Amino acid sequence: MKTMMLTVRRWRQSDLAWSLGRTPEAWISALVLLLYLGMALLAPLLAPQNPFDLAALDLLDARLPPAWVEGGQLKYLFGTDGQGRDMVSVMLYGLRMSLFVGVASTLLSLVVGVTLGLVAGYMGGRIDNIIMRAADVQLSFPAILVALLIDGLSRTVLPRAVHEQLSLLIVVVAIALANWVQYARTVRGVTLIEKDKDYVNAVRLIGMGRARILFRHVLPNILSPVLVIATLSIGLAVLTEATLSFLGLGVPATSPSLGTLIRLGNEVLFSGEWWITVLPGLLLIGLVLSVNLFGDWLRDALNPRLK
Amino acid sequence: MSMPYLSVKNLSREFKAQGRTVRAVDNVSFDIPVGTTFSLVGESGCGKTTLARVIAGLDKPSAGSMLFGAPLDGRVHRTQMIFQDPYASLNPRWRVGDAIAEPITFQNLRLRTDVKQRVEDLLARVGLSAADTAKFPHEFSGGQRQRVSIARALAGEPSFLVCDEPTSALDVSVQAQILNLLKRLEKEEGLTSLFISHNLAVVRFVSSMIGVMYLGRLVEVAPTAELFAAPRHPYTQLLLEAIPRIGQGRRAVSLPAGELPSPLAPPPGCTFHPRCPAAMDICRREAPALRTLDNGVLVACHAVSSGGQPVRFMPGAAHPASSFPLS
Amino acid sequence: MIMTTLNVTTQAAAPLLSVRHLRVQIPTRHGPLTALDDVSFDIARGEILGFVGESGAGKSITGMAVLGLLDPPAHIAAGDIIFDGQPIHKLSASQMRKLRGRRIGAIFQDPLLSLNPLLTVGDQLTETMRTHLPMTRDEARERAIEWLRQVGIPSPAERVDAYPHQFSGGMRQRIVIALALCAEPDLVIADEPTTALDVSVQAQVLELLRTQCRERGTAVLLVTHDMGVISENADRVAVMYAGHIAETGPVDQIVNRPRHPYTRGLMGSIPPADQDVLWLQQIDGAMPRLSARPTGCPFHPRCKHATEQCVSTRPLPHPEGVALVACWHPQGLAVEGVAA
Amino acid sequence: MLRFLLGRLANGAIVMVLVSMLSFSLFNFIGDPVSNLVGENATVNEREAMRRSLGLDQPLPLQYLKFVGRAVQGEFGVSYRNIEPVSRVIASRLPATLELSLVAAVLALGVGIPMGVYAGLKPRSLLTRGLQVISLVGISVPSFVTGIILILIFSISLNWLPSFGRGDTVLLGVWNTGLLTVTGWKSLVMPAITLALFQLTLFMRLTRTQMMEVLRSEYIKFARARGLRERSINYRHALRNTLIPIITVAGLQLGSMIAFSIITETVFQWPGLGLLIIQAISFGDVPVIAAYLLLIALLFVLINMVVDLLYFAVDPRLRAQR
Repeated sequence: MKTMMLTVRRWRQSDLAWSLGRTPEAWISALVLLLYLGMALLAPLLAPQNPFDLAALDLLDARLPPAWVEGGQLKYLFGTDGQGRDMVSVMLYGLRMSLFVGVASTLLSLVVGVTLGLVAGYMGGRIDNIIMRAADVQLSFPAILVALLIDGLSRTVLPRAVHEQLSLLIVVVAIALANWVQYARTVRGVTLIEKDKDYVNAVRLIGMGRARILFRHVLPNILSPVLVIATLSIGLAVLTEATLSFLGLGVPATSPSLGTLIRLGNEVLFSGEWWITVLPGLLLIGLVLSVNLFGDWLRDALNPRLK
Repeated sequence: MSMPYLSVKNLSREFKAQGRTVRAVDNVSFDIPVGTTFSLVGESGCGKTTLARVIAGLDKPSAGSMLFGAPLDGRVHRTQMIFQDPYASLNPRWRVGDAIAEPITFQNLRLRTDVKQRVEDLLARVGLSAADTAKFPHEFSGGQRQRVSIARALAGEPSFLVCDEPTSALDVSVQAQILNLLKRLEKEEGLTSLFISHNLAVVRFVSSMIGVMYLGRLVEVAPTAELFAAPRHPYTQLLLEAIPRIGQGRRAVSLPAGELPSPLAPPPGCTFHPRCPAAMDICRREAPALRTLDNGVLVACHAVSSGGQPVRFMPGAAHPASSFPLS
Repeated sequence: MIMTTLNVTTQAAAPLLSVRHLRVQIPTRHGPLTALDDVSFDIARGEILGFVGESGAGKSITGMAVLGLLDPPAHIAAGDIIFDGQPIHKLSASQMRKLRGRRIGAIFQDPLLSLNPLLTVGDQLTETMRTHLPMTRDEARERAIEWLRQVGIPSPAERVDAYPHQFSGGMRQRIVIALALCAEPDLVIADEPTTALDVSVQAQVLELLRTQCRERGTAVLLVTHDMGVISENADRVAVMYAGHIAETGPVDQIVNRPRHPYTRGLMGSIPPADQDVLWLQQIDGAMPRLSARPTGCPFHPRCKHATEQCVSTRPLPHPEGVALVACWHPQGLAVEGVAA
Repeated sequence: MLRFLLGRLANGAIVMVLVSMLSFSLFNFIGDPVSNLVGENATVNEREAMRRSLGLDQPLPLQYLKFVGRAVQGEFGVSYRNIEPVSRVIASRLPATLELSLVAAVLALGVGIPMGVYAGLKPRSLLTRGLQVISLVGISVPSFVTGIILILIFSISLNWLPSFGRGDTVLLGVWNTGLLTVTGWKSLVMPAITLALFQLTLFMRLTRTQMMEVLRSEYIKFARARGLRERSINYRHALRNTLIPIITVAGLQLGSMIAFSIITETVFQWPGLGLLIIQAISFGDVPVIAAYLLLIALLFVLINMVVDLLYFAVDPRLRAQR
């Protein structure tokens, strides 16, 4: 408990906390992110209607404009979509799905990338070469294309039924496989520098094995660059998922994400129901924008050179 | 002469660089008597740091051998090292106390309960306070960090200490404190140590025996007083001549031109011949072996006769023969 | 009071550069830090003034202040910098730009970083000359080759079109010296010019700097932490400690008969090259950080002779023989027989 | 220099081999080609006959070599969906994608980099703060949302620009181009902006950070100490050193332009490779997917090669290495 107190006290006096307080874009985006997180976690409680309970839907209410537009009903604040689902509820669930896929894929790509980066950086030699060759090959394909190909191919390879259940997992894996290279290269870079540093040599002298040194000494020093990449790449992951869902791949139709909603809205764009695509779009932009704002601040705050 | 604690025989270390093999350390042999401090001095790229890392066990030699004898009073042979850059020798994310405790706990040198006390004693011994255990490295100055490094080295209860330019990154007044501390601790602990530096004055203060290195080769090995009194090898003379003299105003600095050749393409024969005023034909063809002179000094130079008269520093006609300040 | 005593120094003519009560501050979230506090010194034409002190004493900042190149948010908070009779610390950016290179040259520490890697050595020389001196392109190229020969670059006619990475450290620092002198400045600020070089190359580069400046009557502010470099190259020397000048005077006086306790301690700490000593004379403690500068004399926490007076009020530099010492209890004897 | 190039060639070859194996395996192990051609209820020996005629019974490596042999001549079999040889389908779609990507690339580089340079030189100015906000929005808005918003404004409400398709095209030999007709350009405007926006903001942010980094360097400080003119310091010294790292990233980013074109082409129904691959994936049209994979891999290897050559040409430090 004492070290907890110590770290909290150390955090409050630290430059990080001071600069967070001073830069409006940072604490505003932090608050917005917390709001988003809250909405996503409490979606079932906040949503006025459960969009997946078909019984509750009433097709007559389909395609109602938002309440403040002429013809809108107060019951459906943001109007309804093609299947009569209340936009507010379906957007909350959509947000939850988008955030889930974004965070899950980022964590997966972080774990894969950091481990491979550490191993490549520390072991060097052939292993380093193989991992970095793979990274180069993958880097020549942009993340979205890689995710698209994996998701698309899995759709053709797996029989339809199997694909339905697994598609969520496939999307997460697809996006993760597309983004692990960032972590691997950065972590390898930092590891290469840290492993030659004298504090590692000092520990090698007492006979400690490479693996133990890696985790006791090198790992803590790569956390801050990894943290910065993770924050920035959540935004990218959410964007990638939304793109896949928009293209009809991505998450299954039964549990739509914001991308899916935007696609459904886009199909009826020309018949005038603009809100079905615009409102989820704005929600998505708000999410990605605040993640990027917070990530930018974090990168500058943690970057020793800029201090 | 007491049994040497460390005996290095024909040690070499090669690297592959741009398709060529570079001999960073080229067939080096020397002994370090137990309880004494042997120094390796030379300019950058002469291989002294590579040699130190090989001897400390951080790097494997390409050829040759190094034998450690029995340390004093039956202690176990253990090596510790003190590094040049105070900012890179401590893990920024570890508290200082934990860094010092690690060698103790990992090698079970103390009971778990005594470790905290041992760390505090060591901190006091190097001139810091027990309260510093909870601090992080960024809360200390360069000099204080070197003290922490020394405390950590002592925590490992070494019998052999390798110091790689421990004070080059420090200011003069801080350097004096660290050099005094090192000298005192080595005496008290009865350590045998290898000291690396490019500064001849520092080397004179700490060591009893000095080896001068040039482009991977040992060119001269002599007891400290002997080396300063009568340097045999022309390169040793060049190094001594280049040290600025405090308080004697301007001297007619007579230095041969030319710069350190790159280790990638060492000149043939004796690698110093392009810059050597006493270079003869043989020097361009054949690398001189390290010969033992009558008085035990080792020299690798064709111009030095076995009687060991130092090659008078006769730089080209343009420069007047410099008188050597043998004060 | 200071104004008069400073002119007692040997040169009768007005000094090329005179700095009076210079204070440089750096605003931070914990309040302003004073990097330089009440620094005053003169440099005569053609004189080499050594600025010596340990890291953090503020010697480089002094050089940057004179050049007007302080990294923001550091700024000149008070004091005057008079160059050739003209106050330059208040000049506009464009006026200062014309001064730099043409009247005041500069040499920085690391030869590997000072040259633009993508421009040939010749380009960088010709551009500097044509910016300040009326010259055609060919004349400038000719002068550039001549400059490379002057600073000892072998086969200059070919090497003029080579890139910086094709030269060794020592060669590059020679080119940096050529760049600093090619617009014929009257003063050169050399900030640790040879610290990054090996001992043997260091001696050659310092000799080059000294002979070139002597021939052209260019004054040099030689900033270094190495007392040996000072004692062999400077005419006069100022010892800096924690943002203040502890002692100023002719090099022989300061090095052999230092009066300020810090200078004496500094000299004692230097391991002698020409004799064996058992222990080095050490000054306990460390230089106070920028944010923790003590009251009164900044050296008092580490000084054996500190008295109540030293703790409360800061001693102003006052003449002691030919030197100026900022200490209430100067040690050793003043050198008699020199005009007070 | 030669050693470096051979290295890159080897690297490119590895990528091509890997990708060709991937696309070969697509062909063989996905969906039974035989049943597609022979029909569901064919008898066993009919299937056997078809398998033999297609050479599917030969050892795998031989099949792979034959596959590569055919691929090199651009022979990828027949597209299931369009019942046309794959090579012709791709050839017909290639000009649309290349033209769109080219215009978007010119836009992204031509606007992004100067904005980055300005923001790097004048970090405090109001315009820079504005540019930074735009750039942040730029990378936070998915390109399909940009597309939709543009359609909403310029097509639906203002009706200035067509919201889909490529307008009239002119056939120049084998290459039908949309750049020579007014409607071609009008329909190109929105997709090009959508495609360029994401890259443009990326270039701007990259150039700005790199520029500020260079302006903090020691040789710029030394240039200032020599009293050089501000214009020369900013452009002759700083900009040149800024552009070197940008070249590599610009090359890679332009490559990814092809990927983003998939999204833009879907939103604007632009008849290019992007739309083709989406339809192929949802339909499971394996030959087209396999061919697309190889084509993209070839494109990236070429782009990487060009970027490396450019790097060599501009940076003397590499050139001097014998």
